[in-house]
Amino acid sequence: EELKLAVTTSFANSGLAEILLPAIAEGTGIDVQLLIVGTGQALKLGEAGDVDAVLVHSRAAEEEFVASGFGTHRREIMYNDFIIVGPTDDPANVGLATLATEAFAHIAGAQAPFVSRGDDSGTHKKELGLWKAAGIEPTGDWYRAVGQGMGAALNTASGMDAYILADRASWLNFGNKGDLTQLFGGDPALFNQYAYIPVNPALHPHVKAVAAERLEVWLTSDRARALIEGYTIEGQQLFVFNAER
Amino acid sequence: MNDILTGMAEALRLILTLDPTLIEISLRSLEVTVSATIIASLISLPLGAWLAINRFRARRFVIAFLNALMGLPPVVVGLLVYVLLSRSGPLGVLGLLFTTSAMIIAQVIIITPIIASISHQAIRELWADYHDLLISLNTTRWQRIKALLWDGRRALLTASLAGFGRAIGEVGAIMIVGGNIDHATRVLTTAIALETGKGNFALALALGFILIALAVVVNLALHLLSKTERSSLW
Amino acid sequence: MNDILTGMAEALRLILTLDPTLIEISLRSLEVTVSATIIASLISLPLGAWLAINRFRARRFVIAFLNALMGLPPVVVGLLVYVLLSRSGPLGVLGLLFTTSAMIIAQVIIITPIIASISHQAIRELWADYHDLLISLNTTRWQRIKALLWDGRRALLTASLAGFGRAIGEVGAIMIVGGNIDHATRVLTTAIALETGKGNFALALALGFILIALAVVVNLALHLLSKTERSSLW
Amino acid sequence: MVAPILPLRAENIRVARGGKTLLGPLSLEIAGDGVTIVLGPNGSGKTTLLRALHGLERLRDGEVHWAVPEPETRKLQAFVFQAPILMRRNVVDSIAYPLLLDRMNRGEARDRATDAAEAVGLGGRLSLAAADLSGGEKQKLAIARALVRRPQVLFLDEPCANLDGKSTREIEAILIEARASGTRIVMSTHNVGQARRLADDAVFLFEGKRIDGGPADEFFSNPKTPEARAHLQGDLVP
Amino acid sequence: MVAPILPLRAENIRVARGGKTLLGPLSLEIAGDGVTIVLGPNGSGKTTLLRALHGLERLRDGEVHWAVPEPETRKLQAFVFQAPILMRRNVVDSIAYPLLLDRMNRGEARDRATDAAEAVGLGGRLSLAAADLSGGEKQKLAIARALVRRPQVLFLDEPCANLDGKSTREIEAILIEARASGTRIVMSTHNVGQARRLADDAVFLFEGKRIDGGPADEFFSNPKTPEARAHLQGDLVP
Ligand SMILES: Nc1ncnc2c1ncn2[C@@H]1O[C@H](COP(=O)(O)OP(=O)(O)OP(=O)(O)O)[C@@H](O)[C@H]1O
Ligand SMILES: Nc1ncnc2c1ncn2[C@@H]1O[C@H](COP(=O)(O)OP(=O)(O)OP(=O)(O)O)[C@@H](O)[C@H]1O
Ligand SMILES: [Mg+2]
Ligand SMILES: [Mg+2]
Repeated sequence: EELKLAVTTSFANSGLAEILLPAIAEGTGIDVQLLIVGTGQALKLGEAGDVDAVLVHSRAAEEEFVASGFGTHRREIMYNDFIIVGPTDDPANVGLATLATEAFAHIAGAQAPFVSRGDDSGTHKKELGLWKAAGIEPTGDWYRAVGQGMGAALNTASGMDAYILADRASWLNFGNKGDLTQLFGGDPALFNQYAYIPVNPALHPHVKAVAAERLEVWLTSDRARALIEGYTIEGQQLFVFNAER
Repeated sequence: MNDILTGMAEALRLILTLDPTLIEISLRSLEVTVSATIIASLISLPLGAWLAINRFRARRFVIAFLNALMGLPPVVVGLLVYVLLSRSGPLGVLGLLFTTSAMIIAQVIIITPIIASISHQAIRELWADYHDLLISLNTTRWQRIKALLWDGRRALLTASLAGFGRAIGEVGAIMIVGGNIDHATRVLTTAIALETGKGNFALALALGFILIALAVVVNLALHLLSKTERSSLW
Repeated sequence: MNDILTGMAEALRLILTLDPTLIEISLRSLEVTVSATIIASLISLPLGAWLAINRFRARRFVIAFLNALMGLPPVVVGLLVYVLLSRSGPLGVLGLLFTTSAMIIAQVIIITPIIASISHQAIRELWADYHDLLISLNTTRWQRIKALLWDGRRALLTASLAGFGRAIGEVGAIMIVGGNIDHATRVLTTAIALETGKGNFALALALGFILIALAVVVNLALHLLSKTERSSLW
Repeated sequence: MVAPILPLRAENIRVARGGKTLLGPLSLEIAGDGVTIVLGPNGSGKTTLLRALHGLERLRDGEVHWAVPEPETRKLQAFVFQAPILMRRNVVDSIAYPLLLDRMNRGEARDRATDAAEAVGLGGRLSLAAADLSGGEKQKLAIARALVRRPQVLFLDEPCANLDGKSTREIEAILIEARASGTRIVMSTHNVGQARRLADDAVFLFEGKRIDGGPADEFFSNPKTPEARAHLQGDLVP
Repeated sequence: MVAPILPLRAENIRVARGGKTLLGPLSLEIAGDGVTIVLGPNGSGKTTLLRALHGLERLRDGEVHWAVPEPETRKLQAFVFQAPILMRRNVVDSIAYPLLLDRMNRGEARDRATDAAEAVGLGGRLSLAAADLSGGEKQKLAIARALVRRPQVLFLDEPCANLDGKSTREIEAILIEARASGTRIVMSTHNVGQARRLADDAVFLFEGKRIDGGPADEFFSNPKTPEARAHLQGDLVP
């Protein structure tokens, strides 16, 4: 049985899917087909009934999606975290900050080049939230809103030696690091919650609600927990399983 | 720079080891693009001929519009096809979204104007030669189109190959309507885009080189078969 | 379906209110693509003519290769240019990455094979007509190329316009080398891709319709200026 | 049998391009049997007249009427162009093409085309590409292609310009035979000897106007205008 | 003055296509002053011979030698093709084109082209597109274009096929004048009268072979082969 699941670029870039999909097929017989798109586009696909479920990380948008009746419910599965990546010589001294907002303030203060996703994705919204929390209105030549997916934005940052907010998984899997390095991470403000939302079968009778439910059961199972928490790159654990039973 | 060399080495390795994933997505690329090229040619070669032999008021506008359609951004085509094929769209019941059929439809839309425009140009010149004769022989419109398509077949092959080239390298539209689903709708170009996003430039370039090699082989094969360059024009 | 209608309305609104962002990115699109088309034409029209008049061993292969290059996936071109222009690349010192210059370079690479291939086709036919005369008149190679380019200028305009069309709708390459930076390298196509990713399909379609309208206007203007369709062929 | 499309009546026709009148105004009737020869110096409008009668020129003024309505007449005429228009096909396929248009089956069309090719002396060139023929052979091909449909009215524009003496006489024989079997011929030529041999009546054009002509015996023995007289003598000077 | 490129010696040349010999093997020398006329039936190889001498045909065997090395000779020859090759330009620009190739300035080239056009009777057509000319006018254009560079050797392939009597005589006068001022002429024609009027010597081709020819008075009064005799009589039959 096939099931279409829309996910965001940052999830796809993490490489976790390659571990989970075969296990899902084995455990449930469901062949999950991933559609890797922007957060907005993922929700739009769900809204139109073109996918059976979505797995995204943008809480406000998700809640609105469910409230509008497009999804049946929102089920938190796991989280990873964001980190701040930048040039090795760290001209803005981001490495010395203790809070994410502080790190952002350093960057703004130094007017060091900063690449923003600029695409209304979960990552972008998180970044905007951090600026707001830091009390900074990011404008000027140093602030570059690129409007691209996670990997493409990282490529851009690497090309211009700029700072960027990235999810840890995408960063670790990223092959074009150039002169960039991880400078800041660990602040709980940077946690990145992924949630699973089945598309509402009342709206779209053709969606595979039963399979979507079985997938949800599997995703919240111990088997999933083991795989998710066991997934490491370069010795770092990437995701923390936090589905409630 | 290094990425380019590594990419070439990797391309060689993938080909020499007959990498099964590579073969799968290459075959799918060919399947989609060859289908799209054939369908688009069936539409646009007669259309190009029809435009060449008919004089009508809006002619100049139609041709400019056709030329402009060559510039249809793939993403827009992808969106349009998506909107039509989406479950909530008019053709949603067909369930074609995220299948190779949807990708073929998108590519047909993209390359039809290209093939029509180039073939129109070629047939216009042939029609200038044949005009008086075919009028004098009292041919029907359809007979004229047939004669022009047949006698101009070599130039038309170039037109179709231009369409093939455009389609095989296309990614924006098929990404949206195909979804780049592993083992279902992933083709060379969407795989390249995926690897690029991961920053795996060497692998992305390797796939790119393989794609070019594939296109060279197809072009060379068709030129040899059709003897275009041994033309009796020469 | 709804998205298409909303998109059309939105396109109208943006145009009628002379939306400043729209104007900015449209002008940048034109600037980049017109530059790229001019540069690519300067390279590829003589190249097309040169290929048409010269017989050499590898000719058939070169032509097949040129045709195949029409299928260069934009993403691959983007990667190659990125690798060359990046700080650690051989041309890094120029600091061109993420500028409109880099976008122009990428588009030139993409459309040069297209213009060369189409113009080669057109010039081949003209050369078949002129061959004996120009040989008999003892023309130099360069004089032949000049005569063919001049007397074939109408067909060559179509070739350049095909290149223009391809470039104006291009997104994969310029996204990588330009970076889609707001107020710096964002153009119509990259804006479309961005809005698509955001799920703003109506706005994306609106920008797409505007892009097509722009391409139609450019095509129509050039055809009128060059009188192509009032051709004395007719 | 098909209905006869003659008489053909051209009434006050005029052809102009960019403000310059190339032909006319003139009126003309083509009726009965026979051969009408159009004469006149280079650029006098012979080609333009033949094309106008055949319906290939846009008339600025006047009209061309056939005895039956337009669509019927088209396939009962044929035209041999001054510069042969060759399709990119071999000799036999080129000649068979008009027959295929009439839905004749391919085998029969080729047989008929082969006969027509042999009649004009192209029997040894059947599968050669038309473009590879010699100048004279191209003209022969065009003549065979025009005859193969057995038209009621046959227009020929300098059909023998590139033919050798013997071939010219052979083509003349074919034309005389066609006339005998009822084909009405309208032909331009610069070969005054040929004109005398073939003409039943003549049209003499000068700067786009018909200034002389009439029944052949009268016209050739006693042209009324000095222009026609000079033209007829042009070829005879030793 | 430029070095004379004559004599031209063709040694055992043969032209073949797809296994079939179109011309030769034959040897030929073109030297001194005068006009060589090439005669022969349609398809006998006249065009092929002229093109081979001018260097336009790939020789299967043999060689063509000029008195001076190749690159020098090229621009001292000119060729008038049987089917005029027209550039997509107007009359005066078409004729001026060879002069522009020699880096003559545009104004002077146009003046010379205008004179050349007037000499062949195209004075009234200067700014007409070459494609719009009548059949005969196109041939005149080609002749003017060939003469304008004042070549040492001029090849003409049926240059008068579509010309009226008067124009034919005018072109002949121009050719006689060119010969008088030192241009060596090699020309094919089906017009036996014209051949007699112009020839200093003759080459008679039959099925690709030179089977007859020689000094004009001898050849025309007393051809040695029955084929040549028949050919020369072809035009004279009343
Ligand atoms: N656009 C134009 N403007 C002016 N004159 C034109 C134009 N087009 C054609 N002509 C002239 O009109 C005449 C056309 O004559 P046409 O071709 O009928 O001559 P013809 O009698 O067949 O001559 P020929 O014996 O040389 O074939 C030519 O003199 C040509 O130069
Ligand atoms: N590929 C080929 N195979 C066989 N025969 C060929 C081929 N190409 C040309 N020919 C023949 O070779 C001959 C070429 O003769 P050429 O053109 O020199 O004749 P010509 O004497 O100039 O005739 P014309 O008086 O008709 O102009 C023609 O009979 C032509 O049919
Ligand atoms: Mg004429
Ligand atoms: Mg010849």
